[in-house]
Amino acid sequence: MGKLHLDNDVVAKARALAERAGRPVVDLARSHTTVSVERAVLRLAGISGADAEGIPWANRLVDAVRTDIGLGHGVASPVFDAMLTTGESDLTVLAQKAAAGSVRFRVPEKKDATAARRAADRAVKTGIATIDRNRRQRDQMIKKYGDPKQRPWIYLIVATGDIYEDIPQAQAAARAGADVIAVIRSTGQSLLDFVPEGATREGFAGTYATQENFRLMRAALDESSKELGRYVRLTNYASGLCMPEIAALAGLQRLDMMLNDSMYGILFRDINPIRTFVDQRFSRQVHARAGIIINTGEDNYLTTADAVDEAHTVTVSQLLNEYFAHEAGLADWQLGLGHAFEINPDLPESFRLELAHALLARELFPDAPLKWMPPTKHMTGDVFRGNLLDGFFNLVGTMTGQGILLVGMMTEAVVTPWLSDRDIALQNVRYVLNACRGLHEDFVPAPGGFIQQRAHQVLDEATELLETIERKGLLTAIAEGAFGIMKRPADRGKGLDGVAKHEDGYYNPATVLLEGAAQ
Amino acid sequence: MGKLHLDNDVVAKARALAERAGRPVVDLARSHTTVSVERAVLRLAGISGADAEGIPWANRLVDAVRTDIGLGHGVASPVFDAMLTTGESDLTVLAQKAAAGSVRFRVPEKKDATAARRAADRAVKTGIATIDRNRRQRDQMIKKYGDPKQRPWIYLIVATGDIYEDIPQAQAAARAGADVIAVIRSTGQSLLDFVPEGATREGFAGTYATQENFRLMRAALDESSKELGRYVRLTNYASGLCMPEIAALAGLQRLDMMLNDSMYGILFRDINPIRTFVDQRFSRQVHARAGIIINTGEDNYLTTADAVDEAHTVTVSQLLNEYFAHEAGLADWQLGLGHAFEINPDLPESFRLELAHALLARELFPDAPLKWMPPTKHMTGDVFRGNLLDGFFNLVGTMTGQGILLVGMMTEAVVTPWLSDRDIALQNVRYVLNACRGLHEDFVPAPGGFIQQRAHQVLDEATELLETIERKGLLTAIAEGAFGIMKRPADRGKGLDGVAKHEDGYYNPATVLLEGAAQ
Amino acid sequence: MSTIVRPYGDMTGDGMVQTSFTLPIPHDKKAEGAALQLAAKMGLDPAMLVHAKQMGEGFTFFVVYGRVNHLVELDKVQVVERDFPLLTAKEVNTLVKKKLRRKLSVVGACIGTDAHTVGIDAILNVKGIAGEKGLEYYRELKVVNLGAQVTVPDLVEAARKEKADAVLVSQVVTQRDAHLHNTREMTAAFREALPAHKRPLLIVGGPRFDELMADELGVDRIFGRGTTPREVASFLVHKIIEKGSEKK
Amino acid sequence: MSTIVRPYGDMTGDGMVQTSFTLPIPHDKKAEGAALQLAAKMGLDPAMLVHAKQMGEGFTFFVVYGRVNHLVELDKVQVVERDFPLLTAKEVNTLVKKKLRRKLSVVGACIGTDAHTVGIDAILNVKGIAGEKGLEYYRELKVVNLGAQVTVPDLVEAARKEKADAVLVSQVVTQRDAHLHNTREMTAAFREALPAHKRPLLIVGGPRFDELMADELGVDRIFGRGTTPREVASFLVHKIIEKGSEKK
Ligand code: B12
Ligand code: B12
Ligand SMILES: Cc1ncc(COP(=O)(O)O)c(C=O)c1O
Ligand SMILES: Cc1ncc(COP(=O)(O)O)c(C=O)c1O
Repeated sequence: MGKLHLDNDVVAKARALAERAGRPVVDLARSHTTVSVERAVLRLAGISGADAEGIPWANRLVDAVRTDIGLGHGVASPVFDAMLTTGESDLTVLAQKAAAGSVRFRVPEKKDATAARRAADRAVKTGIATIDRNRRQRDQMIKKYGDPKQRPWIYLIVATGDIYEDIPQAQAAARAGADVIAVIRSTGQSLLDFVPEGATREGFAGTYATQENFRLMRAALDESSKELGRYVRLTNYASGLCMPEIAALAGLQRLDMMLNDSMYGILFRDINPIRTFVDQRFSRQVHARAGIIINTGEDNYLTTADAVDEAHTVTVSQLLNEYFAHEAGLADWQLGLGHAFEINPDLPESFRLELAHALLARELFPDAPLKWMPPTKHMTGDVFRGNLLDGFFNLVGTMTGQGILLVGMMTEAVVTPWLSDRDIALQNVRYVLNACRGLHEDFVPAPGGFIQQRAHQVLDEATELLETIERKGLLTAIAEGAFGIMKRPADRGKGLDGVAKHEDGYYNPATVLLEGAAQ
Repeated sequence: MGKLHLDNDVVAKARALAERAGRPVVDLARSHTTVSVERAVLRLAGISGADAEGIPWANRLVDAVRTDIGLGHGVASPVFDAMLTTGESDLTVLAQKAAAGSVRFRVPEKKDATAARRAADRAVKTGIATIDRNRRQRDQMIKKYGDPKQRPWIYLIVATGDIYEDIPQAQAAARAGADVIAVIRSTGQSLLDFVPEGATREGFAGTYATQENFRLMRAALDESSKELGRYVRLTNYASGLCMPEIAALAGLQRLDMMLNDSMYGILFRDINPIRTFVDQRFSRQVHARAGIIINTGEDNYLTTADAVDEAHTVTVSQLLNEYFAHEAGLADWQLGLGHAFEINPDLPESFRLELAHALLARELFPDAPLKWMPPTKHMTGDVFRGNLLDGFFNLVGTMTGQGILLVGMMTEAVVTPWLSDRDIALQNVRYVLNACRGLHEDFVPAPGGFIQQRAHQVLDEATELLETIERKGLLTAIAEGAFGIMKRPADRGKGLDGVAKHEDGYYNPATVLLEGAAQ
Repeated sequence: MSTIVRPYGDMTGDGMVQTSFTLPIPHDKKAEGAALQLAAKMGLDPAMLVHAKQMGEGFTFFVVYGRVNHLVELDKVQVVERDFPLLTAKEVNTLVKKKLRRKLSVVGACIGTDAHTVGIDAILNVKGIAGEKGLEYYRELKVVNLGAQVTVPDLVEAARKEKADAVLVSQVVTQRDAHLHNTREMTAAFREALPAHKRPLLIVGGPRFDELMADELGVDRIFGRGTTPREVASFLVHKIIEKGSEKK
Repeated sequence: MSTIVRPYGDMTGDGMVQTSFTLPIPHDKKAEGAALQLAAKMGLDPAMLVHAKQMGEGFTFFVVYGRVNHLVELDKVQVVERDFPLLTAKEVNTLVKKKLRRKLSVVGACIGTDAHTVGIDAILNVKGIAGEKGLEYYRELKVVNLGAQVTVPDLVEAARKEKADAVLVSQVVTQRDAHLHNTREMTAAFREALPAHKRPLLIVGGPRFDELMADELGVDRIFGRGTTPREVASFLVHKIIEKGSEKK
């Protein structure tokens, strides 16, 4: 029995409700595809590069197919049918030809269909084999270099906008103690309906996620892992309009964790809900296969909504994210469910409230690593105070056994982190984790006391909200502003035109392969 | 039963040992006097002012008596005998005459002795009456304005060296939340064998303790108390060569707390041990009468000795200070026994070690306020880290129920506190006390775990050391470096020539009055 | 109050300040000397180097304390003081109704790739901030809040469609001067799209703007950290109704 | 390595620094302008005022970030580099024995009202610091540590009595430049009391000294933060034995 004395029946009920609330959305995801899902399939099948204007051939090819026959059949069959009929053996060349107008697409039938599918399967299998090889290589490197010695893992952000500044900063951070490096993306990327190409130096408050940037950074961190005798993980963002493709690129370049929330794009990027739910399912299937740990984004709700009033929405979202993740084949150890230290620090007992919330997440998801996010909203330009709050955030992290600790920066309200901010922040983490290592043993929330009561209350509120959501439907609840007080109707938002309902005979070799594996 | 499950028998044994170790020193104190004790008597009897070179008339008069007949009879009888024989009614005028060589002193006998003693009693009673009046006034003001709402009381240092800069800073500090203001003394004062006169503006890293500075600051804080609806306490230092006199001046000017350790002067100012033990007994009798809370200086040991290795010396010293204090008539509520957060922060579990030590003090002295001192030794010029450490110091303070919290400054290793340092520090305290108010309820050291074991170990080591001290004698132990690794033989150190053994018929009207009250 | 003051550590006139920075050199005596040289160039004299810590291979972080001899001349301080009366919601509504005789139209957005809407929402949405309701709450204002990551062409289009009297733009991301680039792009687009007399009042806001840069950026006003809706409403009334909008 | 560098925030050459200070004025817009004026005088351009908080009635604390345009010229950095070889205890002993042929006499103290003995003890007492033993441990050195709050006349007297080759003085309290006053008083007293050729080597140390001030203070060397006993012993050998003491 945990420290909170949660009622097992209430927990089971909440989980069942989340499943019931989520299932219709999974059904939606199973019966729709998106331009990005289809592009991801082509990427797994080996397409690469971009045209002279920087539009990836994956985009050009999917657009060409779509113009000819729509998206509802999936692009795999028509594209590999075209490969067979034209005799072209290179997907990228085919895309170039299609862009030039010299290839037309059809929905192959009968034997042609079988042949096209078989060719597509073969191509996609090569991509999946790379992902599998990367996963094995990661396992070997972990065996060789070892995992971090302590929990939580220390997660640090790099955000210069320039991959060549990012690399030395990431290596310095690893040397200073970071277990996980996240390269933040440029502000605009999530709304781009294509993945930029090549090494980039021009991001704002973040660096573009590109396959080449992934490769460069992973190689640099492999060096660091070797140097430090500790496998340093790399994180990026499978979110925005290209979520599925970025997941695929992450698998292909051996990224280790990906931000991948089922609702973040809807709420914070105004991306169409259906687009998002379809995309996230596919991307999670890829992550499951690649052995990537996902990080969900519940922390974000508390930047726009109040962290006490809306604490239960975090719990609800975690339960939904858990359901969607399991359904897509992810194991518990891959669920870096998000939550955050965002209560107004001027509130009496704010620290104990944080402990209650953090412990609730811990006890609801005992086998998930959990990602613990630092204060941001109540950080100010008073950097001295900021470093102090980060220390208490770190303390909650160690007292409640969080799995992944995103390191807070004293300059949160000022600038994207400076080199020295990271050093000061890591020193803070080290002090707290080291000085308070075993303190959790002495932390016994008073039975029936403030912390237990608060945790029970949040769980009850979460269950109530899940009941409402289950009754209304998740899409309606989102439209009405259930999360982060953002209202997002299902028929609005960006990227809706990139969604298509499956036609009869829709074929997606990647899904087939990945779902086969998931069973 | 407390959180540490201390063994009552061990505690009782430690206390008994402290008493046995301390008693010979009390006997010493009862059979000796010092120049400063005698000057304190004259101050209580009404002497004031200084000569043209700034030498107080109290010093001039005591020196004159000493030249004529030595100190062993006490100065009260010879001085009041001289008053009667010369017909002089003003002590200060008598001192002037004595300085001019126009008065000679003798040891009065028989009827003359009785008359002189009666006159001395009367004069000293006036002083004690002022002290009593001040105590009543403090009680009334506390009734009217109230005590701080929270424990620990927040104790802040002011140290500009200039009483007129100190005053606005102290008032600003009170407004910002300080419950207790301490005016640090100039570096040199403790070795001055006289108390300077008047308002002063020329201290180094502190402001001279003078009767007028006391008066000015107390008046300023009375204003603040009124403004803030909360009685703001004032602290100074009854230590150094003038400990007894400063205690008397504190009583006369309604100071509320005094730093007053039984061994600090010996160890850290190289003042002669006997001089110190005699002086501290008298000064504590005054503090007892004046309702002043004393603060002892065990924290200092940990600035020169290692805070883990020598933790038990803090406990030993607290027990000795407690015994000496009780013997001098102080009640438990007046015992601000000192201890400190001085463990190397890089040590694993350092925070839990701090908790263990702080809780041990708390449980050994349940009715004493306890003064909890911030990190100093391991503070560096890294002010960001410094503020963080101070936050964890504050956390121990609230988790273990300390009575008085001396607020740590991020600039500890850099400068005497700046105005803004105090503000940042107070904000730190407020955050921690407010955010973690009830956390002590959830803090339950694991039975038989790290914290309990450590506390038991320290108590055992303390008991062992007390046994050694009792066997060797306290003076020998001090000579051998038992505390703060400073070696101080009883026949060395400053101020020894100001000590005199009582002659037969030694008379001290103040002691008589104060001991009468103490019984 | 004297018009000349100096920084205050713990004594009037002591001139004491704290500073910290990183230099891209490894830590050694020479690096400490380099840090003191920089401090000297900033005017710290004497400067005390109180902390130095190497980070990674080629960087060192320093903390320096010291006295600066610079004088702060209060009479030469430049600020954008509020040069209009602060009105209540009721006063704003009354003035708009009486003098404009139609609703005052406001269009707001976060432009470029910036998705930080909390600031503009605080100004526009009913919920408001710091106990004050946002402009939506003002009966006589018509508010359209376009939200995050709006492109400049979409913003111009919306302003035209809504016959905006004022366009309110928020910019929070400042890395590589993103906020300045985006603001300039926006003002240029409005200048191009609309003749001066049809152009709405252009207002930008965000926590890291320098309020003195309005002219340079081609906007009518900049609002910084801690702005409240009332200030903005009062400014609108002042500019559009009281003085007649003097557009750029 | 380039001889010119700039502060580094998160990008080579960005010139970013942090600073904080108090001005003796209440918080309002004008105060923020005053803070920015000071930042500008320190060379911050652009400067971002990121925090302002009034303290008491008449003071405001500010935090400012910004870019300084100052260049750090590494080739012009002035430091007291160690200009003597760092010896082991054994080497020191051997040299003293061989060349001086008597014990080298050292007298140490904390002078004035300063009672911070931990620093001088770290240098002199066997216990030492940072894993190095103090000078007492050196067989060929004769060390007398007078402890705290020694008056200058007592120190001169002790140096005479001990025929000190070197006098080591510690000063930790720096408020109102106490350390400088005390050092000057000490060197003056030695100059007065002893002819140049009989004067011991005068060395001061403490965490807040500027090591470049040796001449100005009339001492032979200043040792700062983090000094270790070996450095001091090596310096003594270098000055007294190798070069013959060039006394002042
Ligand atoms: C909340 C938040 C988010 C939320 C935003 C949710 C939302 N819907 O707005 C989320 C989590 C989505 C987010 C994401 C990111 N964020 Co963000 N975020 C913040 C945070 C924590 C608080 C900002 C805030 O809400 N402040 C409260 C409001 C009320 O204050 P305000 O914006 O200053 O507004 C006031 C005034 O400035 C003024 N005002 C503002 N606008 C306007 C407009 C007008 C017309 C007027 C009159 C007045 C006015 O009035 C307002 C009320 O007083 C800050 C850190 C911090 N503590 O400041 C970082 C911060 C702003 N974010 C930052 C970054 C980099 C990002 C990302 C780009 C990171 C990434 N690469 O993924 C992403 C992407 C966002 C994007 N594309 O823009 C940086 C910006 C650094 C910089 N200076 O360039 C910050 C400073 C954090 C940091 N140190 O890295 N963020
Ligand atoms: C320990 C300590 C004390 C102890 C001293 C015990 C003792 N026996 O020394 C006690 C508790 C008694 C004490 C008291 C006071 N202290 Co005190 N104390 C400190 C503290 C915490 C640590 C100093 C220390 O031991 N450092 C460790 C040693 C090893 O380092 P170091 O001195 O720098 O020495 C190294 C080098 O500088 C160099 N070195 C030093 N001297 C010499 C000499 C030679 C010849 C050489 C070659 C090298 C050398 O080598 C050493 C080894 O590397 C500092 C704060 C801090 N964290 O720094 C405050 C501090 C020094 N104290 C301070 C003050 C003001 C006081 C008091 C005056 C306060 C008061 N008014 O009551 C009192 C009175 C003391 C007095 N009369 O001088 C201030 C000084 C402010 C200033 N810059 O002016 C400080 C900075 C705290 C503060 N911020 O207010 N203190
Ligand atoms: C879950 C999640 N996804 C994605 C992002 C990144 O945003 P964007 O997708 O705009 O790069 C975040 C930001 O913190 C996040 O929390
Ligand atoms: C118990 C005690 N007495 C006195 C002092 C002050 O020292 P001094 O007597 O030299 O002023 C201190 C310093 O912190 C102290 O802890």
